[in-house]
Amino acid sequence: MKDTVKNIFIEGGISPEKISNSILSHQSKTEIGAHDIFLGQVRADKVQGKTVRAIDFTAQTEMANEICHQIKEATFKKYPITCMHIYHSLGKVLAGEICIFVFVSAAHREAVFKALQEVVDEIKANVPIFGKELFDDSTHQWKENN
Amino acid sequence: MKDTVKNIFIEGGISPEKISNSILSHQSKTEIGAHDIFLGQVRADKVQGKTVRAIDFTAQTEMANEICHQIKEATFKKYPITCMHIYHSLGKVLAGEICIFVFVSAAHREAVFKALQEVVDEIKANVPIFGKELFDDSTHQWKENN
Amino acid sequence: MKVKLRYYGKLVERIGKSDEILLVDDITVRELLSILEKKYPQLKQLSIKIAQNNRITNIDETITSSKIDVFPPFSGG
Amino acid sequence: MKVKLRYYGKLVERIGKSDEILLVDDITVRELLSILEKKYPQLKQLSIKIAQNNRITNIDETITSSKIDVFPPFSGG
Repeated sequence: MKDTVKNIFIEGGISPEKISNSILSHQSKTEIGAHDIFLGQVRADKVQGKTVRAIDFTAQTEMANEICHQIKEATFKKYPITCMHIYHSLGKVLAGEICIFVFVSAAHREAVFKALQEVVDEIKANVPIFGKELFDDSTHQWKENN
Repeated sequence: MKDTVKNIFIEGGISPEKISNSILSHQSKTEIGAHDIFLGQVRADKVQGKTVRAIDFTAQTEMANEICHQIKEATFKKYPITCMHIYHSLGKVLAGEICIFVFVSAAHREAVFKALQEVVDEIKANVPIFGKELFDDSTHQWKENN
Repeated sequence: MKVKLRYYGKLVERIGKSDEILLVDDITVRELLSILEKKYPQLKQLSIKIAQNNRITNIDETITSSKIDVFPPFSGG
Repeated sequence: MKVKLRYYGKLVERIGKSDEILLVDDITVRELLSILEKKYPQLKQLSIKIAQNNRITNIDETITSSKIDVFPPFSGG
């Protein structure tokens, strides 16, 4: 699980079916007792009377995959977890759709809670992905993380 | 959302489809930016050579629903969250199946991470639910939380 | 006062029934626990909780409800 | 040495192109940043990061790769 660099990117919004399939595929791993899932959803933020209708994501995908792989490896070393999966959208994701899906599983809940938060923080801080917020009047602004 | 006492109980294991339907139903709430989902999965623990094949849950359901309602109300007061849903299995849940599903949504991730952990801890500590671990040789032991 | 005690989880096994009627008069939770522990010495090591009206009681509270829940430690989740 | 610079996110807009070739000789990241800020004064307020070989560089590191990524702040998630 921890060896190969995986492609985290999914074109467009991440479907709820993708998430349920991912959960289903863990039911054979009966050493798992706790899953923690983070989902980021595109907000229809209002900025000076305009409303965000989508975010268009671009990335240095090769480096992004590499950094996510490093984040995974470090987290497996730090916490007694069984599985970790990271997915991020590329291209246009409409308001209300899911653009990031991070899934951590372990025997016990303490590890998944701690690991998931750290991983999400690290993805936001260290992975070269760029979000362009598209407004309903065809203007845009660049998303900023904090 | 916060007013009526809801029934948290689902007969048997909680299906991944239930979870994806729940996610889907939040896509119209475009003020949400972050979801955090906790899932408890029945572990096939080994105890003195025997393996847990299922947990049979019983509860004082009326009180359990009431306490979960109070946990929700308190969490809505404490954190800027948009939605919270709690589901727990009743009856037999096989190893590998989901027996608890807690779903918290908010504009930003800080609130969902904090709220979800606290809610899961409170459910484990304060809700009158009882798990009987069934072994593969037809014996059993009573689950203990820690 | 007639009080219906309902037992849960492993208590049902330890006691051998899931409920029973007790005749008591103006007793506190502490007194009820002491009655139960005399009647069922096998309960002594368990940390039992008593609820009335769907709420965990304080030890010095008076039993006022005719339906009382007797719980072993919770193990949901 | 010929170095291909690739720009990302809002830098593409600010600079007006997504990549370009630069001829440089044994320079550090600090020197590259200074070249870029002279050429594109509009980049000065942005906290730009430079990567080579899919790794964020240190400021005193020498540019050795022929493909360099120039990033604005990240905003994934």
